[in-house]
Amino acid sequence: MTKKKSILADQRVIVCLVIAALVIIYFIFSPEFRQYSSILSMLDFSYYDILMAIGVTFPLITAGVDLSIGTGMVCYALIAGRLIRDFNLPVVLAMLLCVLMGCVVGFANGFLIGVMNLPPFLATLCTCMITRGIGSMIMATPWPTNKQPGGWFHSIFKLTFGTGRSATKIPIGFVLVVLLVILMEFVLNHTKFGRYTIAIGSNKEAVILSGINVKFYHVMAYVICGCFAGLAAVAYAAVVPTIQPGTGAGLELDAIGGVFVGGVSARGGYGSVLGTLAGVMVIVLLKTGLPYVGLQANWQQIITGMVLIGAVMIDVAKRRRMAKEQ
Amino acid sequence: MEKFKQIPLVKKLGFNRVILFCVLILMYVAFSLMVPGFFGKARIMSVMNYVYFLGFLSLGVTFVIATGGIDFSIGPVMFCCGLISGYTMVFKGAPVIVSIIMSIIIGFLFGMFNGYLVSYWTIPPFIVSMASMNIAKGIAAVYTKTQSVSWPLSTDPVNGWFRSLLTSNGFPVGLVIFLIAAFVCMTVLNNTKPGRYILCLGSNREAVRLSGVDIRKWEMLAYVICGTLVGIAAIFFVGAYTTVQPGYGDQYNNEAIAGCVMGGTSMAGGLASIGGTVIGVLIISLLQEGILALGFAKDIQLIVTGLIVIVVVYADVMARRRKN
Amino acid sequence: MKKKVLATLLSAAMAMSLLAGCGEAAAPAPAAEPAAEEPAAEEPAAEEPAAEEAPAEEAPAEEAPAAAGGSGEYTGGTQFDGVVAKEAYKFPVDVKSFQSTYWQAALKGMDMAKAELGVDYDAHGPNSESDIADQVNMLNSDINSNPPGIALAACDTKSVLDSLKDCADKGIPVVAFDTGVADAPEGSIVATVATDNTQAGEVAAENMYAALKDVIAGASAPVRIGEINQDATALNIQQRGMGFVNKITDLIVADGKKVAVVGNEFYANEAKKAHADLADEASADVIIEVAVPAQTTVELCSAQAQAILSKKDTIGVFGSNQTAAEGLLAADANLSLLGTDAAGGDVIGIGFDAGSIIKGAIQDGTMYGAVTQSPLMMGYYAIYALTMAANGDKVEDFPTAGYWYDATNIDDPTIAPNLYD
Amino acid sequence: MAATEAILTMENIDKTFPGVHALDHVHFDVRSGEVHALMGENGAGKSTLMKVLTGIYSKDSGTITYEGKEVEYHNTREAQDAGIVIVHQELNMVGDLTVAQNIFIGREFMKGFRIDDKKMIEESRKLFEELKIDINPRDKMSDLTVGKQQMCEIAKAISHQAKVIIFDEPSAALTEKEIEDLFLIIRDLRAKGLAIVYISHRMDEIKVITDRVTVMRDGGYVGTLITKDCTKDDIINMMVGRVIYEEPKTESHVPKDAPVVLKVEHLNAGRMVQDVSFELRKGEILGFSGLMGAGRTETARALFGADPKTGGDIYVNGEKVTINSPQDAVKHGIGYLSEDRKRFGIVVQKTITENSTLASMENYMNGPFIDKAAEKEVTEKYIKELSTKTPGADQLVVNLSGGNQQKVVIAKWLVRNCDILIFDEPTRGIDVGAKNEIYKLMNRLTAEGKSIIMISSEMTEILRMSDRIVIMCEGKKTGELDISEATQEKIMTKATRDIS
Repeated sequence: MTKKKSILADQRVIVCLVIAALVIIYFIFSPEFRQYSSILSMLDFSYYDILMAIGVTFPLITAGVDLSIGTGMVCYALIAGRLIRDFNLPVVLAMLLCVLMGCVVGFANGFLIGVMNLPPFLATLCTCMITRGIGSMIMATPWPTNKQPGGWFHSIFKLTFGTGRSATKIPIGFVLVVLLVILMEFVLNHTKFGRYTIAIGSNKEAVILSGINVKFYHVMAYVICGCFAGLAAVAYAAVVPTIQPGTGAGLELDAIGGVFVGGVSARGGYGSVLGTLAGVMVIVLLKTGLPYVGLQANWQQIITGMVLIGAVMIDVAKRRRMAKEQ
Repeated sequence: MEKFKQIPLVKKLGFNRVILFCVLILMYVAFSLMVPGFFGKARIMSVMNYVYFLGFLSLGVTFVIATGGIDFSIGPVMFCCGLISGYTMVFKGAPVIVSIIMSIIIGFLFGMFNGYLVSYWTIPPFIVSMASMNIAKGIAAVYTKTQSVSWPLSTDPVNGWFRSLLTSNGFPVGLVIFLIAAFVCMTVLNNTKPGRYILCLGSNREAVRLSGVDIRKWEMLAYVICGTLVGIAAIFFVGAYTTVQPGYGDQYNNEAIAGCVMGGTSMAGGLASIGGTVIGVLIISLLQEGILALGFAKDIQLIVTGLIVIVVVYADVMARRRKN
Repeated sequence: MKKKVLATLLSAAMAMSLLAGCGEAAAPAPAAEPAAEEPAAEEPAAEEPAAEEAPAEEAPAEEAPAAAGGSGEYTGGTQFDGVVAKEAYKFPVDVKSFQSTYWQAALKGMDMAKAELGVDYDAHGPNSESDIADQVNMLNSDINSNPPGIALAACDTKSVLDSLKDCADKGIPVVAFDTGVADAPEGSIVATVATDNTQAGEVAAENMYAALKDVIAGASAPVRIGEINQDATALNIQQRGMGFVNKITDLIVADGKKVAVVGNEFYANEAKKAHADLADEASADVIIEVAVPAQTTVELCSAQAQAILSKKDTIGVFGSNQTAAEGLLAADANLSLLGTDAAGGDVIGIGFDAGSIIKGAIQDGTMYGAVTQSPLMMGYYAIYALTMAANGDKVEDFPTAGYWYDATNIDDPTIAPNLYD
Repeated sequence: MAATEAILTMENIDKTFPGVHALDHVHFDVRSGEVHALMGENGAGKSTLMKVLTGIYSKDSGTITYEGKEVEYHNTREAQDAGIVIVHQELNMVGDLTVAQNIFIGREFMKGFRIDDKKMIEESRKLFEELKIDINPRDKMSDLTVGKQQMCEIAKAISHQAKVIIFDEPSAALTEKEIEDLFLIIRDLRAKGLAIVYISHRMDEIKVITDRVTVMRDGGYVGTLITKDCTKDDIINMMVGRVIYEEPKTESHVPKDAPVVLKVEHLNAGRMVQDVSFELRKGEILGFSGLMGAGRTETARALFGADPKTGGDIYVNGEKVTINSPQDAVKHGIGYLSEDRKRFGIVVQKTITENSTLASMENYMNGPFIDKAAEKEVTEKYIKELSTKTPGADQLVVNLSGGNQQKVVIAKWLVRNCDILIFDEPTRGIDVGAKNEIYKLMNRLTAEGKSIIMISSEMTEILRMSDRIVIMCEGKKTGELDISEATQEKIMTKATRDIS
């Protein structure tokens, strides 16, 4: 029973190598990409993907899924934005409201799945449709820009000193996101909630028989996911000038794809938030980086698809080899 | 109620199907009462436009869900089929019949691709769908140079005839084709070897494998059937709506899957009802026409569809729990 | 007859209170404002927006006294002068979507017309401009309810043709607004109220050229002008995009420079068709790069804009609709390259349409300027055109133009009402 | 010890499920320092009774008195906290967590918000030392053998400071050696004054380990006996109302010149199957004995093509064949009945008919269509022949009992007309009555000229059924005995040969 784990056996390492390879390729072939501002922009548009992905890691570990995060995120951002515009809601309250709405929808998902036992795919497919529907009813909305009152919330993600071209910009959002990743990695591995999330994904029946309130923890996994979708809504509002109603479908797939690339087992029971971060960065690099190397946008979808399959194939091949050795 | 369940016809069709059919009729009656002029051929015909392509998508995905898998690349793949074959016709001068065959072949190939990865590589269907959805969009956009493609109108002297696959002189040819297709699917699923294996492996794949059945072949077949039907759906989509654009199509995944699940096909695999799928698709299509006629927009339809699916699936879950 | 006059008066009064922004409830006070009956009497003002105008272009000029006005404020001097609804029609209006505030502005225009004419409308649109099938369903649903007329902003001009044929058969007049339908069946579309998108693109090109003329002339190395189009499929985006590309190519070639058009295949090919003498990228003095994102989302537009802006030789970028222009601004948030001083090294950014983000950027000098359509007017005239058609009168096409606006004229009364938030 | 007061008494427990009277006024009590067996056929209500006790089900009426107080628990947690712990029949381990994490799941040691994994590992190590089990608490649960997983379950139960421990068929998955270890532990616990409830089907174990036996039948209480004062037959009579013989076979029923139908040479497949060779004759039952994890199931699966093999030749009726997948095996007339029926044997949500013809669809086709009439006919034929208890051929298999499900699997291979059948633990989880029927059936099949490989962990079963016995240990064949010379001791020696 000796386990010689080569460092390459950890998918997270492979993913990091892929990130490094992508960055190097971009650096070599695109002088534009080497600019600090390009990195800044890429990070700007990565925050909401990362936040969604952190959240959805938990349902995925329970062998579930949450398809409603993309449309949900847009829906919360729209509602909150509308309230800021029409009712002068302070931005801080609007942010709280986003998180709150996320938690509510997350709870609804959790309730349908954990308590009413609906298949996760279906239950969240329905809430996806519902949040998309609600989102479509609300007018297109810009949150306050940097220069408008309430625009301070942009500095959560990016500190700006000075103005114009000479301004110094620090992507503290990335620091915050990394802190959140570390926090959630801790939660996953060293708290009851995380432990039971893994256990539910691995063998739910056993957890029930251990006298644990499984329903609570199962629901909580979705609430956390919703909560992060709410945070993502704030990050989304910070980078997207005007949030358009009816959009958001498909954004969840970037996040979920990232989680899978990061090595979460599609069968549940295993996952790592650090891996999620790495996986999402691959997706973000593909999404925002390929235009720099002059590839037409269409290719980026094909390549993203290929990378996704490749990432899982590594996993499958690894498992097969292990099965053979047994 | 119990007595009603025991009527042979009800038993054969399945209690839930019968209820669902009643819901469909009730919905139609309700819309007819609420919206003056709803009753009549014109409305039915526009419901049918939606039924055609959604129906083929749903029929296809029923096979995949029966194996316990999922395919939500169907919408984008449908658009990909319509785009590539349409582009070949419009910009390269292929006759429409060639395009139709091409569309079906492209769907077939995507089915092969998905099925191969799912069954021979044991990659989770969810991930395969996600990937092939991106690939379908990308390939279509590359091939068409990101152009949308409009298929010829019925007035087109050379290629316009394909529209009569949907409606010919006011006769709903498409409905006949759809019902025949549904009947064929039903027969395949319930009365042939592939169907039997698809259902059984959806229920317990290891048991089927250890019975000496090549499950990989049959699982892949389910995806291939799905892909082929998606290719056909593309023809009906462009027949009804003329234009397809690159980069889209996801919006129809949800509705197709919803239609299938509403009809009583279990996401866990092993249980599938083609009849239920047909009714489910009719309900969704009627709902969308009815909601438009009432003056509401698509958003309400999404919300209502979502709620109905939750209710139907919950009823199903409860029924099964009571059985065990 | 009396009843109708009364109704008109009533609606006029309501329109008044609406437009004047009065706080008081619009109590039914028939004949409260006799002046309302008078069509606006002012002469078309002389101020002309930057571009050459279509024949009926005087209309926007009359917006100046809007707040004080009466019924039919913008109709003076047009075919709609003095139109009165024969019945309280209710028209279905199919817009492309409610995604951008552009459509909200169009609806606002419709509300104005509705109040003035005493008619009603019922607007619906799919969730996004790409949901072609949904719009066809909506249109069919509208046709099935046999309305007196339909206003249509077609997401896709081909896919509505069959439905339009039904309209022609049933005798339902259709007014196309925002987007014309090229091959509409005989007798279906009675009038088109739409922006001349090619012209609008040209306006952007002219202003871009004006701003960059010296830079191009003085450049020692090749320079680059970017264009972000949200897609290559919608006719109006295509027209705008090509209007810009062709015009700016003409202008630069006239100066004796060599131009190359690169990027998205569709636009590059179209440009080659229009200009036989295009250079290739290596030998050109000016490179026009057209980028199209994989999907019409702001972040993907932004990624494309970012890639272009980051190139050292870029001197100007045009975002051809609200989404693309906002994507351009989002990309600039980190680069801060955009500005109004081309000679001083700023990249000239030109947008399209309005919205608070773009307006703000123009006011603070980030964006050089933008071309706006007049959605408000389009909506307004669409209802007038519909009313006339429903009355049985003959209506003529009513093209609206794209107007140039920048920091200097953004508050101009001729422009401001079209700049929705 | 009989004199001590009962620590736990259940009286007049009644429980009805829709359509089933699961418990009919049942009595049960257990004292500190005794091992009390709870017996009964499958479906007799033993597990239901224990589930009522531990709060998984709520009772309709009756009282539970624990340590002198009337109690009612609403979930396993409450029962655990009170000191009543159950070791489940099916392993309830979370494979992706470590041993220590599993043992303390639901009551982790905390340091603020943080789980104190160090302390958990420490505590588990102590626990294992106490039980004299060699398991590393840091190992992932899914990496352990079934037997060791079971030990972890027991360690977990003990760690609850339990006063009452319920073992629900703990030996089902254990080998003889492991059962001995288990008994040591149980005796140890009894000596410490714990009350132990022991649920099992295995008569010999009951005699060895328990002090008293309570027998249930059809949800009702039948009676309680002092173990040492009664015979096996007494208990069986109480359970089924009939006497069952379990006489070992004394000599092979196979003629010496019977042809070899299957010959396996140098079969290799991973660690668990190393160079295994054997022959199977026509009409023979070849028993495969060995400890859990000896590689018997793996050999069968590799032979059947269910798992990839790395080497070896297989001859069917003297002809060399290639078997790379179950299809190949089935083509050559080999059928496999898995040890885990629910996972590998039956398609539960389908009807008996669909299950019966699963392996032989091509014979029931009418052109491209399934010949449903023929299908039904053959299914009904085998329902009759195997006396499967079912209302009809279109009954869903999920509604059948374990024994009848097993018969459906057998029918599947008979329909296919397989000549070589591999029975892997054919009677696991099947009650005594049904067991006997399966035995009879196996004998009848061999009499008809079929050949059977039977893998079993129950020594009595091996000795009763086999004509010849192959013994395996740690992936290798360690011996082969004719039934006439086989004894328990001989088999055990060979089965543990390599174990120090």
